[in-house]
Amino acid sequence: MPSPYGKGEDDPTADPVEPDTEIVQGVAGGETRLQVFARVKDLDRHVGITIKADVADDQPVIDSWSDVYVGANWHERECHEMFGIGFNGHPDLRNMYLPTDFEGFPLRKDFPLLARMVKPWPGIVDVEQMPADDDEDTK
Amino acid sequence: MAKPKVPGVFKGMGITLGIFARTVTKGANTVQYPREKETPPVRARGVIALHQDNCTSCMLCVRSCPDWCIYIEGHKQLAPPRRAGGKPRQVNHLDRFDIDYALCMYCGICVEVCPFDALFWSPEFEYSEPRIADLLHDKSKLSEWMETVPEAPELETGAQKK
Amino acid sequence: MTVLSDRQQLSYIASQAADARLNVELETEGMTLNIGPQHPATHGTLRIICRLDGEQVVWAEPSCGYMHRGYEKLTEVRTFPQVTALVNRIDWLGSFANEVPFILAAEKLMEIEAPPRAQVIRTILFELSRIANVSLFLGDLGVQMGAITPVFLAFRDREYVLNLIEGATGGRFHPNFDRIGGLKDDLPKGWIDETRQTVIKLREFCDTIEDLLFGNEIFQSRTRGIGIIPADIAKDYGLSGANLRASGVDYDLRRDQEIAMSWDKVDFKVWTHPDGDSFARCWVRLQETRESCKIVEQLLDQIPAGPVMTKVPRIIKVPEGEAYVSTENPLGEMGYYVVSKGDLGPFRVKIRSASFNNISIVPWALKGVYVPDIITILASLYFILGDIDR
Amino acid sequence: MSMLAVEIPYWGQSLLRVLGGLAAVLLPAGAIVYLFLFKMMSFMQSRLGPMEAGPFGSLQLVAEVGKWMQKEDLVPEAADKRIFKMAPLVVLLSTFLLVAVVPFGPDAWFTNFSVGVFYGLAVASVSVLGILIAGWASANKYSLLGGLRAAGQLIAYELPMVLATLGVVIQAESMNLQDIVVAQNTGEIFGFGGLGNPFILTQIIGFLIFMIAVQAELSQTPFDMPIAESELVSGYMTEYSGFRFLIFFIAEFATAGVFAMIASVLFLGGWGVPFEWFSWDTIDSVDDWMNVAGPLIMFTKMLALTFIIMWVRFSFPRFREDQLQTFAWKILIPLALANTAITAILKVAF
Repeated sequence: MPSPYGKGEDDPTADPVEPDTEIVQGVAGGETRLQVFARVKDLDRHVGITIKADVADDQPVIDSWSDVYVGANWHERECHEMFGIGFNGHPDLRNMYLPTDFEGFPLRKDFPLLARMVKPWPGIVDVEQMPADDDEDTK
Repeated sequence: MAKPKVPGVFKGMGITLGIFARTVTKGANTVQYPREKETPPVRARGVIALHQDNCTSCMLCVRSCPDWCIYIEGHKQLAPPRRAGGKPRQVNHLDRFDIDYALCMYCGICVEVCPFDALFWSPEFEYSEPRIADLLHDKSKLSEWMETVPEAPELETGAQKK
Repeated sequence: MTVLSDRQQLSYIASQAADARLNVELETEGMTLNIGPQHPATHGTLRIICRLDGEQVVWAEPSCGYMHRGYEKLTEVRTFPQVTALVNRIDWLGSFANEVPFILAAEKLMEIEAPPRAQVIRTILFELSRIANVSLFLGDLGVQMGAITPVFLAFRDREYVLNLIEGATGGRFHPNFDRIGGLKDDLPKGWIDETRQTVIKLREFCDTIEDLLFGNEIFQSRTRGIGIIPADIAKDYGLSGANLRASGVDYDLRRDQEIAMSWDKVDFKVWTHPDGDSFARCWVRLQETRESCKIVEQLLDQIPAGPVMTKVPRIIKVPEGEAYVSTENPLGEMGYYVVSKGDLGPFRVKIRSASFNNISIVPWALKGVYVPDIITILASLYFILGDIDR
Repeated sequence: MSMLAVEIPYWGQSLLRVLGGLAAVLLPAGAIVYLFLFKMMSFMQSRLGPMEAGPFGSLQLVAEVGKWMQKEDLVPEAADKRIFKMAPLVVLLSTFLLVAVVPFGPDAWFTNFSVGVFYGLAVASVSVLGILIAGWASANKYSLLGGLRAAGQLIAYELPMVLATLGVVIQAESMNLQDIVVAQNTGEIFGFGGLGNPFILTQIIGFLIFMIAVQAELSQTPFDMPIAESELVSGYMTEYSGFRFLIFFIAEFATAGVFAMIASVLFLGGWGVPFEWFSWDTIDSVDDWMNVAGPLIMFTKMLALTFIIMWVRFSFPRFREDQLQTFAWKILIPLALANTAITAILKVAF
């Protein structure tokens, strides 16, 4: 992500820094790449807990909650289409938002955000050096 | 309530008649726009005005704009020294400062992040254009907006100056 | 509050079962009707595909995604101030209320708290945006049922609240006024007593709407006993806000959780209704608008003097960690699960929006219902499309 | 029609009748649209309504007609073209046929049927056909729903209207509208003739039922299921645009005007003022200037009744169509029958 602050931090002549798509394991505490968490709340005792489950890297599948909590049905559909995590036992895992023939899982970090690729970042421009100072002309 | 229970149906009709009478006597709440104009509050975020001399083209606003709609180009040049006989100062001269109001979402991050107070909000809102390309206001247009920038309103009692 | 006797509920369900059986014998071939993305009754672009038999809905399924802007992906390439500007466009009617949970989550991660004056002003603006949101709903309810006049009254009185929000924050719909550690600015002079007059106007508006619409026998016959959602089914689907309280569940996030806002300094009543039908939902929202007026009035007297912003570095790097904060938004419970990697912007933001669950009950609620009742139930569930599709 | 003291050839009379008919339908429609739809509705919603076209927006209707004229009137590709084009004309036709029977003065009438009321009510139900055709021919699911709802509703509310007029006919002992007007203006209540005997006093139930039925016939708000904007976009009129929509629009408000005229004839004494005031006793002794004053009196009574219709329209939500049907069949029709029975019994008794 181009750093929005600090003039000196990025040198316009250098090629734009590659967004680091290297997966850092478990920022929020899990071991594998993907981690599913669900929040359950008891309305009478006002207690809510978040349950986390690591999903295997090679085969991201997990059991579905939709028969216990019907409200989870839509959440699981959205999670499936955004991250590609399978939910076995789910009645119909159709796409929630994306068109049916959309391939790729948008919310994964390695999925490019096209809006930012198309237009050059206006912040990359920098006030060029003094014309007389040094020879290499940056403009 | 003490008065007899008027069936809701007629009470509803009574209310519409009441509003009818109030509008006929006291006039409507609507503003006939082209003739009467409602003045927006002092802090309204209508358009961004640029104070050119303050701007040192430090690119902070460009980088912190979420919509990438500010374009700045400038170059360094020598300016006369402040004190006589001093070394000529290196100054960033502003060549181009455009804000594309077709993209801008009026979030105000640029005005807030500018360290040299070069950008100001003005509640002006009547600058629509038939052609969308004209919404790209250049440096001179932005400086024109400077006159419409109001004084900062004093704050509520109990506010502490930052 | 009339309690719909079980006999009425049973008779309603029995009549629907009878009609359903009748259709089976006649095997009249159904018609698929698209209450399409472009429809006056959906607050935005919601499409409901329903199979009709005559005027009765046999099967209904909302298909969302027409307004999916991909917020969670956008937040990953933005810094924290930029996300606040982005995030108040989710529920665009009560937009200040969207920023607050996100900022509270970020403050929780940074273990800082806004000064008391900022907390009180935040709660006042929160309640004002709730009034703006729900007052539009009360007017719009009339239009869904065919009465044209309430919507103009609603927009007229809502203008006063929007002028207040614009006076303080600068933006009518997108205030972008909340910062990590406090508020961007303090209130302008004379704002407090202008709010007092507006609140009085809003109370009058509530009484007018109650007489004009809620008292109307036709309105009651259109909404009582329609779209009954029992309490346990509402909890199962994860409904929240007025939809839940209308089914009799006494659960309000403003009272039931400690949060860095000043709802605990105010006494307000949480309204519930036992019936759980469309009328109950609309009625609970009407009472909640009045409660919000009361809250704003009480808070206006308790604004402490002092700064509006705590000591916060100019460039904010939120330390690593995760936090989930949810507040009682006008539409229901809205929560943000913010995961930060110590960078300028959040690593991942999960937005739990209220209308997403409120609409997931539509397939269940619309079974065996007449076509005009689809609009009644949708109107009473009161969702905003930006909330569903994010 | 020899009142102008010059013998008008027959073709001249029919031309005058045609122009009179146009004026009698379109002028009230224009007045109603401007006065009630533009101005009264906005005042009831605390706004001023159209103010730009002409002084106080008076020429707004001209602007709207101009707009609709130059808009392209589309015919959907899958539509049943011929009857799609014909539908609005059928609806407007029923209005013109209805106005033919309304008396405007002692001699100022288009036709003077002895069975005027019977003819009027028969013709009033022609518009149901037009609406049904429009709903079916538009090949659009929403229009079909709107058309079917309209068919159910308009037929259901024909009956109370007919039965309500039955009470009036019994009391006036004639189906000729002219006689009904005379009966109302010459009769007296318990000997005092200064107010005439407008049937609204004795037939108050009939009047209420008639007004409710008229509200339903025009598919106005408590009964505007066929044009439910929030559900069916605009019911059977969804696919119409341009000039055809203009005909529908005119038809809607012209029918409102004409029904209000019929209601004022039946219940408010039509074009006449109580004959007692000018010591007339029969229809022939009425002076000639009444032919000019009659239409004006009729116009004001029509505006008064339309004010009530529109007032109800702007402050009520909408019935669901099954509630609407039960209201018609289970409440209005029995009430109308009872009213007719009581009128008949009282008629025989006195």
